[in-house]
Amino acid sequence: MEQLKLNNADFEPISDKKFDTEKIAGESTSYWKDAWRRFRKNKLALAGVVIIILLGIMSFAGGPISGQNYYQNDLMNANQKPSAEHWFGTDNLGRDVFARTWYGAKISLFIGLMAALIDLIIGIIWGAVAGFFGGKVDEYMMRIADILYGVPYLLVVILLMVIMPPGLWTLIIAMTITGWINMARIVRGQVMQLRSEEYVMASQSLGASNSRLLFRHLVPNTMGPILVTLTLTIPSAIFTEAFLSFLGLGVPAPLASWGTMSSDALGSLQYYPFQLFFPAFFICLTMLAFNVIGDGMRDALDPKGR
Amino acid sequence: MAKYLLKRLGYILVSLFFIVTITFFLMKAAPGGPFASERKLPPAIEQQMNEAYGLNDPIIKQYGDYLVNVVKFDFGPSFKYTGQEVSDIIKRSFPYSLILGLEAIFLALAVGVLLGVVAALKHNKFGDYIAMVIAVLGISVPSFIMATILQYIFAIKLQALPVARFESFAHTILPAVALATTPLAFIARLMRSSMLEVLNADYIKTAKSKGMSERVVTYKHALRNAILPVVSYLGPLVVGILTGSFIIEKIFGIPGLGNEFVVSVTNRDYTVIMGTTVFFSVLLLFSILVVDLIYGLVDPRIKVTDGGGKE
Amino acid sequence: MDNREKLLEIKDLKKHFKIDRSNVLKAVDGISFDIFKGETFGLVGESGCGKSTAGRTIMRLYEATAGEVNFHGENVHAKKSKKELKQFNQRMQMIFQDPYASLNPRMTVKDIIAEGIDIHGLVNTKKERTERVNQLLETVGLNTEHGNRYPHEFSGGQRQRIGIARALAVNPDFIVADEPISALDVSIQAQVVNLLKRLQKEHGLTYLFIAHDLSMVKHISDRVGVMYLGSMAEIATSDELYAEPLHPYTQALLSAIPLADPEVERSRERIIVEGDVPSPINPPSGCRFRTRCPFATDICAQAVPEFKEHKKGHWVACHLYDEKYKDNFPAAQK
Amino acid sequence: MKKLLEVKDLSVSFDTFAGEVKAIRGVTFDLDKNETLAIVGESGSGKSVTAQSLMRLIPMPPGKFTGGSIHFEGEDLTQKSEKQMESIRGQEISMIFQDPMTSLNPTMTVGKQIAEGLIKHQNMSKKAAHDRGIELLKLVGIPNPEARIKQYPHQYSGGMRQRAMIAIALACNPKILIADEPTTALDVTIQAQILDLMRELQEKTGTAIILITHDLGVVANAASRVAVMYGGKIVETGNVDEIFYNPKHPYTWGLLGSMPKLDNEDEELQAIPGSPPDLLDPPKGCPFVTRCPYAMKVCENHMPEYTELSDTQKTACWLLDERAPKVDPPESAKVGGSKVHG
Repeated sequence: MEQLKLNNADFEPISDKKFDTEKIAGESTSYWKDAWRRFRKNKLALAGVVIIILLGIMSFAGGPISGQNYYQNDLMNANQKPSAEHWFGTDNLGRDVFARTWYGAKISLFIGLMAALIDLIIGIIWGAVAGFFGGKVDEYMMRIADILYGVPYLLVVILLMVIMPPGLWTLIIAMTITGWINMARIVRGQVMQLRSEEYVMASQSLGASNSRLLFRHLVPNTMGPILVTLTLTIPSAIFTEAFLSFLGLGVPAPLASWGTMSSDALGSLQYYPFQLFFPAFFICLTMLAFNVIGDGMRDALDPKGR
Repeated sequence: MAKYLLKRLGYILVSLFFIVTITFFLMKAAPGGPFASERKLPPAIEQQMNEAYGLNDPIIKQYGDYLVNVVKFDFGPSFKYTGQEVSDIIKRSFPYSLILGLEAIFLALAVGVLLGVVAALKHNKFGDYIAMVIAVLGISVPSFIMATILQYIFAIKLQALPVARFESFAHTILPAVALATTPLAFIARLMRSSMLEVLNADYIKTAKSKGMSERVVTYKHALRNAILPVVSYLGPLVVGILTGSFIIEKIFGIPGLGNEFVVSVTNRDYTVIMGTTVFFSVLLLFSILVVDLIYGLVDPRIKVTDGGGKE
Repeated sequence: MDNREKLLEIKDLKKHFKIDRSNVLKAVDGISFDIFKGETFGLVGESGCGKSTAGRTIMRLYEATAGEVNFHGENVHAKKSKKELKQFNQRMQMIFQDPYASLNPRMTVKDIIAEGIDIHGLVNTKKERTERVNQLLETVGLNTEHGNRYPHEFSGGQRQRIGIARALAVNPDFIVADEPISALDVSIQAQVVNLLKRLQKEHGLTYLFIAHDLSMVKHISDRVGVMYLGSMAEIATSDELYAEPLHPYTQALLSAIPLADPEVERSRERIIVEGDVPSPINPPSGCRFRTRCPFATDICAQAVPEFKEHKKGHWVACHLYDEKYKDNFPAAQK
Repeated sequence: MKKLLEVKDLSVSFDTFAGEVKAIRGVTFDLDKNETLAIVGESGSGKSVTAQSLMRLIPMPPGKFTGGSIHFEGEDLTQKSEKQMESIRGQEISMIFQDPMTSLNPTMTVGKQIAEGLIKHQNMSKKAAHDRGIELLKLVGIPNPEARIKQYPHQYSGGMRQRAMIAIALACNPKILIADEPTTALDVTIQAQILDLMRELQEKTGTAIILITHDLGVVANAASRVAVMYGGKIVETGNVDEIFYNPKHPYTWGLLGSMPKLDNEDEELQAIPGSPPDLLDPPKGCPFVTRCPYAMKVCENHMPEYTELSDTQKTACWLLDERAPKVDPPESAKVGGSKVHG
């Protein structure tokens, strides 16, 4: 123990103003800033974002770069291996797989985003109304959702694809006709929970109108889980599209998506595995990217989670 | 208990009624009659066929007849395969799907739970990362791609397992694995997060403070509580396996119900589509009921009784 | 005392929640009391006794199942236009229990405090708004610099003060403080209680102070009401309630508080009530406290005790003090 | 005579994303048979960490011992293997927690949860453990124990759950019972029942109790000795009368002053201004310096040594140094004591 050398001056009182006990160190951060800081630390999720951006760019730039188009048949050059001319080879009709892959990216991403977006809009409206008003309104709205939820999603989509004329929008409609239910349930749960939070009650007791409660308090605080659900809905929509295409119920030719390309390549898997490789690889990569982004967002937006 | 079951059965009947009705009218609204496809039939014969299948009756009568028949598990004859009853097709093909499905469910549960537990126990260590990489990959690789990869590697390249068909246990391995991939990955993640949560629970501290060993704490106290979310995922799991079987059976050429459904869809064989849809729905609604009953057994807090009163 | 102006008159207030088809939770089941202008009325009881529900129903955060809440002589629960309701909201405010849940995590402290000002259009310019917020921050002992921060950066005590500033922003007459200190540490509790007392003096506020901590309620309240299972057991001035509790439940409650004085604790005779509070879904017949009451007899199961004025300003709902049932309690005559 | 438990200079830290949180920094105290030591402090003062360290229940990592020792019957618990600790936990030292709602396993019957320890530590048969379980439930005042033992925790009320927790903790007749805020989550009337029960059981079994609490009322009711914690350190310790009637540390004064008194209500409460220190970066000197009305220059950089005021009372404060100005405890810190009940 060191010997302390203290003199009387050390025993003078500290002036009152010395310690600001209400002081808060550090710079002020909003929720979103904070979440972004946490998200940035997640390298995997960042990589996911970069992948999606690159895929997005390539879906437009891919065709022009290669100088090939996606629909030109060239039976003389069918089933070629990747080469300087055809970077990813050609398919059984001699079409350039590279160009088709990026064209397929456009279709697949479009379907994924569109389906997720429509789910989001219907889901938010349905869920928010049911959760906010509660009581009878909620009971009936959710009863409807429950009945629809009881029917297997893919079964419904397939049945609808059977009776509707094939096409891009048919696919999107079929996928969203019951797809929004999941989002609606999540939004409803969130809204119901937040509705009884004390800060919402505080605002209510200040005389806030319903629209103020919704837009100042409920919506900003549900954005987190909604965004996470959204990022996880996109890959599942892409998956559904691929699944349907694989069954022959996808977008009709000459449109091409990763799903139809995989389906086409399946027959010649034994001889030309690369034809399956490219679309399959990009389906997996996209799903992977969206999944890691979703996970990263969940961790970033809900710090208690981990 | 009896009252609860009755109530649940009532709900199932209502849901089924909706499903039957909706599928019936959807199919009626489908473009083109069942015989309007490729093979052009002379109008007289088509007329005769329509008569034979009762397609000339008013729609309401057709609907009524259909409802009555469904109750008798009679979905009428197939349009495409003359002389075959839809119920026979179901009876013939369902056993294949059942075996495959059970295998996949078992695989997904066993491996998924194991991976999740390992990941949670080795939290933020090597084992956790490995398990989670497997899980993320499992979720990112769609089942049909997984199926073709498996086929390519194990059947075509290594020739270790049969490529397709359904004749022995060896035939079921690849399709079952492909079918189980996605739910397996999902269960692993679910199990991991629920296990991590439970390991932080107060009662785990209580168990430790009693001097219970790590093993007892993990398996007797934590596992049973952590597995509850997985049990409630069993319903969606069954759905996933059922619908997943459409594509897997097609790829592996298994003459199961899923394959029949897909074939009927491509053939626009409306009675088969309707019949299989209704059958799938029955299967599904009952498995969800079973899952709920299991949940009541595993979690003592959920009492499967009528009314909320306890004691 | 009775010539004091009644600010609030609560008459036979009920709030029932439907649990499912056959079960109703009677959270508040017919309570009546008055709150005088400028006083602090303490409402105590154990968890599940309905005191918070009562506070919220008085604020009309919940619609009452039955009964009246007359504020300045007007029934808050009578059908009202939006505009009229808004006026009530400006005069009646609330402070909440959980300092972590009562502030919107996505809003800055400034916007939180200014919410009432914005809703009621109390200022005209941005500058005025800022000035008003800064003034409120200062009133509750925070710095103006704190206005730009987010709630998660503050400690529990600081958050509670922000909640108080928010309530004060609209210049209310009456504040319902719903367990404002129970989530705080002892030393911080004192900060908040002192602040509330100071504000009462400066702004002439009236409080309904809801708490389960009897010693704190005694400290801050002029009069205290004791609730048990949705009904009012006893009301008296706080001095009288502590000096001479009438209801056996109040007696037990008082005797159960451990006092921060070892000698007193060593020599104290406690009345320990047996068992737990019954479920409010299926409360006991007659007097609700009878299942745990040391004096209970048959009559307590049969008749619901009337809430009567036993002495001037001292109300109690117990058969022990009812002339009618005098003969039913031969042993309890003290 | 050796003490039952001697804790010396115990320090525990946690590695977090923000840095190393020094939860307790050099805590020293001891415990004798049959006594009840109360550790009081606000949230974040380190009292719960201290309690859990004694049982080695702190998950390591992220937690770690950074110094000191815990001698139980002469053996240092910080040096024991996990396996050795297992035979001490539940058998020699056991613990009850704040929230009886969450501290019982929801999917296991109460009977099984009691029996587990008995089977492990006392090699009882299942049948014997079951019978002992019924006895224990009866002991802690649960009516109809034969039926209750087969039930799950959710079928118990809050008060009964805490009784069941006590039954579990006392099953193997431990020498020390650590009670971490055992009544905080309970209603006042139930709290009184539980405190009474603990006292009664202590008389019967002679178990030493470490009572962790923030409620000075509970301390006055149940403790024989008190340690006051602040900012990860024990700032004052003494027997219960010394702490209440002759406190020497300004923090103890503050705590006593912020309690409302039942006899004189018009007096303003003496709040302690500000908030507790951030343990990521605790003050170099006395942890209380930022909130202490008597803070001196020396307090800022030097932690005061303990001054022994009696055989039992020790206080760490520079005010007790002879060079410091004489300060009398404020009026608000005076506890009524004998003058209340004549």
